[in-house]
Amino acid sequence: MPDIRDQQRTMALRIPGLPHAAVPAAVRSVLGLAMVAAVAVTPGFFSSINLLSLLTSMSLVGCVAVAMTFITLSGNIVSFSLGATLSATTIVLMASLDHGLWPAVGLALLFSMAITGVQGWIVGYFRANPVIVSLAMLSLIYGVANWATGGRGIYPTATELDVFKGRVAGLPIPLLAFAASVLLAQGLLSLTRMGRHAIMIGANERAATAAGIDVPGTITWVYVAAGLFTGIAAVLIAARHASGDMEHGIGLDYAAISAVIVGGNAIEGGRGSALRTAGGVLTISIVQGVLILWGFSTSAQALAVGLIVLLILLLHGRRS
Amino acid sequence: MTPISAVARPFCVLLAVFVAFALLDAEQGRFLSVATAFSVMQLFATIGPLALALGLVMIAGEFDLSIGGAMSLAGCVAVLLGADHPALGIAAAVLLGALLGAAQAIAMVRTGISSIGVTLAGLLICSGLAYMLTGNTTIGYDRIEVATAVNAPILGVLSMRSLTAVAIFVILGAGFAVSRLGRDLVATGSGRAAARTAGVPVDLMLIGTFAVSGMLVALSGSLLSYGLAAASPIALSDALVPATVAAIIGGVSLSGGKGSPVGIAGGALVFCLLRSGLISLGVKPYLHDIAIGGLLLTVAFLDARGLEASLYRLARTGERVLGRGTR
Amino acid sequence: MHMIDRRPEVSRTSPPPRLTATGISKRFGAVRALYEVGLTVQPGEIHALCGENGSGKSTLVKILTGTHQPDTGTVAIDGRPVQISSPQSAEANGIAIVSQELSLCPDLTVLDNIWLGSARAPLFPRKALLARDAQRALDMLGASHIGLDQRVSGLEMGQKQLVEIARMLVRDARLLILDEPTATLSDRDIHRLFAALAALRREGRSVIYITHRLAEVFELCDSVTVLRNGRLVAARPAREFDRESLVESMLGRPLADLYPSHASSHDAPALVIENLRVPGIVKAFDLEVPRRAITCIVGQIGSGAPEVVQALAGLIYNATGSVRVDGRRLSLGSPQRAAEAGIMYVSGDRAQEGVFLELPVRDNLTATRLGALSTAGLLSPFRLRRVARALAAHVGLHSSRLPSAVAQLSGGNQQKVAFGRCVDNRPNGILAMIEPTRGVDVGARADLYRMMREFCESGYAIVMTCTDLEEVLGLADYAVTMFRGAQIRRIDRAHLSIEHLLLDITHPEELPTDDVRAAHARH
Amino acid sequence: QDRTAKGKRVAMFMGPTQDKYLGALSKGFETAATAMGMSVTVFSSPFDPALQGQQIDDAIAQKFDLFVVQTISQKAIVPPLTRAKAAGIPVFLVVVPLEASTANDALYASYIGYDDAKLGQLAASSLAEALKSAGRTQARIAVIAGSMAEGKAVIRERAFREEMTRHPGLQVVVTEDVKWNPVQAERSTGQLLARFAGQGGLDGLYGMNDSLANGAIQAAEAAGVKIGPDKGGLIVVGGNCQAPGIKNIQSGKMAATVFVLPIEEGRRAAETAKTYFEGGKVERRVFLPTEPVTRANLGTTAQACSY
Ligand SMILES: Nc1ncnc2c1ncn2[C@@H]1O[C@H](COP(=O)(O)OP(=O)(O)OP(=O)(O)O)[C@@H](O)[C@H]1O
Ligand SMILES: Nc1ncnc2c1ncn2[C@@H]1O[C@H](COP(=O)(O)OP(=O)(O)OP(=O)(O)O)[C@@H](O)[C@H]1O
Ligand SMILES: [Mg+2]
Ligand SMILES: [Mg+2]
Repeated sequence: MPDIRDQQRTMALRIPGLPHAAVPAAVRSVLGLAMVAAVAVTPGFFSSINLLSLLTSMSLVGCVAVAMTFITLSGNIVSFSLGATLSATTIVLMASLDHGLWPAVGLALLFSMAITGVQGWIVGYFRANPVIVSLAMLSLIYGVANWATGGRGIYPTATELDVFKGRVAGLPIPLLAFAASVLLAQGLLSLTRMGRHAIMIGANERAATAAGIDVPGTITWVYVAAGLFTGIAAVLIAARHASGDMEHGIGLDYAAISAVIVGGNAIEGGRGSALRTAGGVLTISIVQGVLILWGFSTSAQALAVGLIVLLILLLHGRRS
Repeated sequence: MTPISAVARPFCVLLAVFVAFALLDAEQGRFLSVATAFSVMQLFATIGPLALALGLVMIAGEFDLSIGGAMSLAGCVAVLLGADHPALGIAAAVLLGALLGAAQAIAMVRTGISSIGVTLAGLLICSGLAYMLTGNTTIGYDRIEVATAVNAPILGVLSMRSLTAVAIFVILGAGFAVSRLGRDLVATGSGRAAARTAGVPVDLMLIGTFAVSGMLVALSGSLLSYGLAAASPIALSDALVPATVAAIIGGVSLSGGKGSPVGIAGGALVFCLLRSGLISLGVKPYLHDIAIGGLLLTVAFLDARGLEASLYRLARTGERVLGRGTR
Repeated sequence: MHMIDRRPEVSRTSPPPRLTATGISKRFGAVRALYEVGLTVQPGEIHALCGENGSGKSTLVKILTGTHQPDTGTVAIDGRPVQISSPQSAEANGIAIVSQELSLCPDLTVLDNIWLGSARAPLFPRKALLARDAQRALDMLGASHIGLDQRVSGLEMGQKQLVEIARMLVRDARLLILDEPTATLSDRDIHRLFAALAALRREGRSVIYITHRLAEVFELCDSVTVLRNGRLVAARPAREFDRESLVESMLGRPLADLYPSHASSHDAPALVIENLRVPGIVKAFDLEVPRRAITCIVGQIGSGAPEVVQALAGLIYNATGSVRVDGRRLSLGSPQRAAEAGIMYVSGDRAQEGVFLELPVRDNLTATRLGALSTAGLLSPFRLRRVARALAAHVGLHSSRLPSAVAQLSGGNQQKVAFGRCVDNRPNGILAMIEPTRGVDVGARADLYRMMREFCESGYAIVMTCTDLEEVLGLADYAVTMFRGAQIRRIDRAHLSIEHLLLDITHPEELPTDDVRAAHARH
Repeated sequence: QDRTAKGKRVAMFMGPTQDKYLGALSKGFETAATAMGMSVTVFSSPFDPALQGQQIDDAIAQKFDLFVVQTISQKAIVPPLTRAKAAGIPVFLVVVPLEASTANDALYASYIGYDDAKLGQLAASSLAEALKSAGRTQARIAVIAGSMAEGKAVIRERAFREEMTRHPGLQVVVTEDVKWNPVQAERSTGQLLARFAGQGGLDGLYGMNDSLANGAIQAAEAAGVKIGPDKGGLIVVGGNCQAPGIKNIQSGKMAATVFVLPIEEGRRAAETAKTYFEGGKVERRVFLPTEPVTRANLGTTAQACSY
């Protein structure tokens, strides 16, 4: 995307009588209150069944959204191949379970990081357009996966992966994995040199180059990190469905991008955090949960998420 | 305004793909046939307008994720409203497409937010609407004679659908080349703030481009639905990747300011020839994906900003290694 | 410097003023960019608009050209009140601008750019007609060498500026606005521009001319309006000002000493450059840069001077040659390696490659030293905070500014941030700078100059490019002149003079006798 | 006409063959038909009706002798099949038939495959039986369905509901369309469980294939809902007897699935093609035998089912 910096229009929504800078905060509080109210008047929202299933399904998307956050923050907008990477990783995981649980998990994570890492290397060293590279990888992953698996999913009878389905201290493991991922990601972004460099690259790549920051290396690393979190999601999903299948990741890319945006991360990069993404994931899940409890169909959920994404975008506007 | 070489590239690729297939075919007549040409043009009828829609938006320096959703929504509207008068259905769908495009663009220019975000919202909203409109079922279009008519061969290789696509390219291509608007569009994508200062009505250009793009998508979607005698909230055809591939092979750049309808037509033809060619040769399906991915990756490499520098470094490293080797 | 005939005195009573702007106010959020400002420009005059950075000059002219809308105030053209709601309506009212930020589209040809956005170009234009007018405009600027079908992305900076000015000419405007047009022009082009402006003045057109080069005000302009902090402080004929009084009214105080004193002793070379080449631009460049001194590389657009500095900073991938930093060989082509060797790059183009506008001052200051501040890749926020505070103090930024985004600082303060992140990285670093004071006002400049000198004293070597010869004269311990990619010579402080520099960087023996040479000969 | 299958060129049009069912089917057909001397070209498309139409048009031009089609969209396939008919190429359908109508019936020679109405009905009766043997006379039942836009899922769902009307007290309260995606099945089931928790919870659940049923089971376990016949437990039946289903039946998490064998479907299609080429009579609908798979008959079916 071009850098269409446009000094005059920074803030999106204007509310007469409210100072410019207070608008997002005001609207956000109103939204927050509305959500609290909606949750409060929704019967059954706080039932343990609802909370547990909401938190579990949220966690799976959430890990991919955390992965996407790295890509977005570093100025590489989106990757459309994280879902496909996830699917391919479930296959690798399942195919390597014979070697034992942890070696297989390790291999799967390495595989996932390698796939996204290659993407990052191409984007970083050659400065190729990240969106196009991700679309190319999407096709390549599907093609190669279908070739390698003879076009079939993998359904081993092994049950080792069941350890990832249980609970610890009453909390579902996916939720714990998601929470750990968010914290780890946030730590990587704000407490490591690489993370901070990534944000600087997202804010202004030329300035980062001029400052002597290793732009190609950092971008490669960013994608590797994205691969790690995608891989974690892949392990969780493969465990739940006891299969490796190219279908597992379908639709996750869009869900992840939606969460990144709803969390208030700047889609152009340079501003945002993993915590924000977690907020976005939570917001979307709550809205979906409320809709379902009120008996709306799944198709209404897509519409609702679309409207929220639009609202949040209007709220934040471009770089301020 | 666009250098000849940029326009020539897709057509060179086209020639290369053509020759490659002709050789692969080895005179078995699977590829070199009128039927393949017809098939290429049929695919072009769907992909061409989509690629043009996306390409124009990309020339303006934006991107549109919503084309798949808008396409299926338009198809549903056309089929639902066009039972009695097919033209009416198309008109309604095209109008809707224009409105959707314009609405998204207005959201962008009024607030300065990026098109990826807005059109992601647009995609979700369009598909949500399509589900609601159809009650989540595929709706049939009873007028089989219309379906037959839009796809019936004309002069062997064309059909009403592909003729429409060709006409769209001719009209927009000519308009782009001779009118001021083409230049204004390139300027809008090439340097937004500069164009604004120079007096180009940038916001209007964006709204207009998205509206036209929405119309093209809707037209493609409704004709496709008529031709298939069905409309479905699940897109009837994969739209985003083919359109992106076609536009990019056609010399459009994701960073805006580059490309032309003629180039996009070439890119769309490359894509259609590739897909139809592979089908006609009966190649395993995974090879389609690999071919498309490989092509896209190649273009990504060729257009990469740092390619020259990387090659230079590579050469230097090579020199050093070789130099050491001989010493 | 240039010989331009003055506008003949005419009676001011007859025609109404070309432009009368009154009571113009404009806020940007909390910033009051303009407060009740007025501006009157007569037909057939060149009117200078002066003021420090951020005083509101650009904002005022952007209001006149419809890019911004004023909060209050009225504008009249030729005595007729007008509403300027967009660049298009500005054109309809006969106003055209060359804005401070170039407004050319790199992917279009020169011809297309000249006519871009013009309401006079029909929807279906006839190329021949447009080309005729465009060529005429270029000829008038003495820029016939620029081909109409060339793509603007391939032009040099100065040529781009000329195209921009040509665009203004074809619009047949009665009020032309030039916002710092000479910042990137070569001397010869400036001369042509002045001639063209003088011709326009003779035709009765009016010009608003914004510049930080005060000499130009006295050379070219008939009257001067001075802004300070968004307020009007003076509007008088140019001859009623002299240099000191103009600077004083811009700053609101007399300017004591712009340039600090020079270094007394210089050390051994910190940087030895031999046979540096940049394909297509720089031919065989040799230089020794001493420590504790400021070395200026002087050359016009196209001389290759900025490329030398960029190559030193590792920003040009295909630069070749031998560069030694304190005796250690530096392999070119990687900004990281350059940074590791102690070469820190400061660009005058702050928004593009200087600072991270959206990030806080604190993060900007520590941007280049995260490697040094991290242990095994891990950072401590407290440590970062401490270091940032120390650096801010070092370059004279108030620590209350640390959390705010750099975009909210004035240009001068932004440049201090850019400095801050480079210094102290290692005790004896090398600052490689390109036009470090570009777009920085006189007041802030003095600060920057003093700071540069202090760095030198503490052991730094500074190598910088500079197109402002006055600045070279005031600042440099050594100057190296360049012309069309070739090094002309190295001059030390004792032998520096504007005439020498000018002669070198325009290299008259290679030029045919033209008026530039004539102009120089008269000095 | 030579009345032999030898040397005949058959084009097979399938959805994505990476789908386990479709992959097994096309493999079964290819193997059997090749053994009978036919040459088979498989065209696969990622659930893209437009592309499938295009593939059929291309194949018409290449003058194949027979088409075997898994229709991706029963409505959008009509124009291409009409063109195939005009070109005189016979069409066999697999996986799902067209809706019965005189116009549609004219478009194909034979449907070889399972009767989805029967599959839905068997699932319903198995679920009803499991519920009854668990002592539940009143039960709320959810259906986690494949793509409900048209096709198999619609037929199965209709038959499932119809069968349930024969069991008073058992009520199908909701159908969720998860488009055959197990991950989506998990998410939707979680949401359904929450939605019905306030009304006493769900008692039975039909996942249209075992992957979907397995996704649903994961959701229930994650939400702390018991699985199985015990009081308050969710009783699950699946379909298509896939590997996860067999595993779940073994561990008692699923009451039943329904026997289908895609390889067999492919083989039968090839046999029917042979019969057709040799001039024999071909039934309009060749329904393959099926039966419920429960713990009781797992021994005889498990082997065949783990495709
Ligand atoms: N779009 C904007 N948003 C917010 N503040 C702005 C904007 N444009 C200008 N300003 C602020 O308005 C004030 C006047 O700026 P302006 O650009 O008019 O100054 P200037 O006199 O042209 O300075 P320079 O000499 O650096 O070009 C400054 O404080 C500047 O930061
Ligand atoms: N582009 C801008 N956008 C928004 N606010 C701006 C912009 N430029 C300046 N400001 C604001 O304008 C005010 C003046 O800024 P500036 O940095 O020019 O201050 P200053 O008077 O030069 O301060 P100092 O004394 O530190 O040099 C500050 O409140 C600053 O935040
Ligand atoms: Mg200015
Ligand atoms: Mg200041």
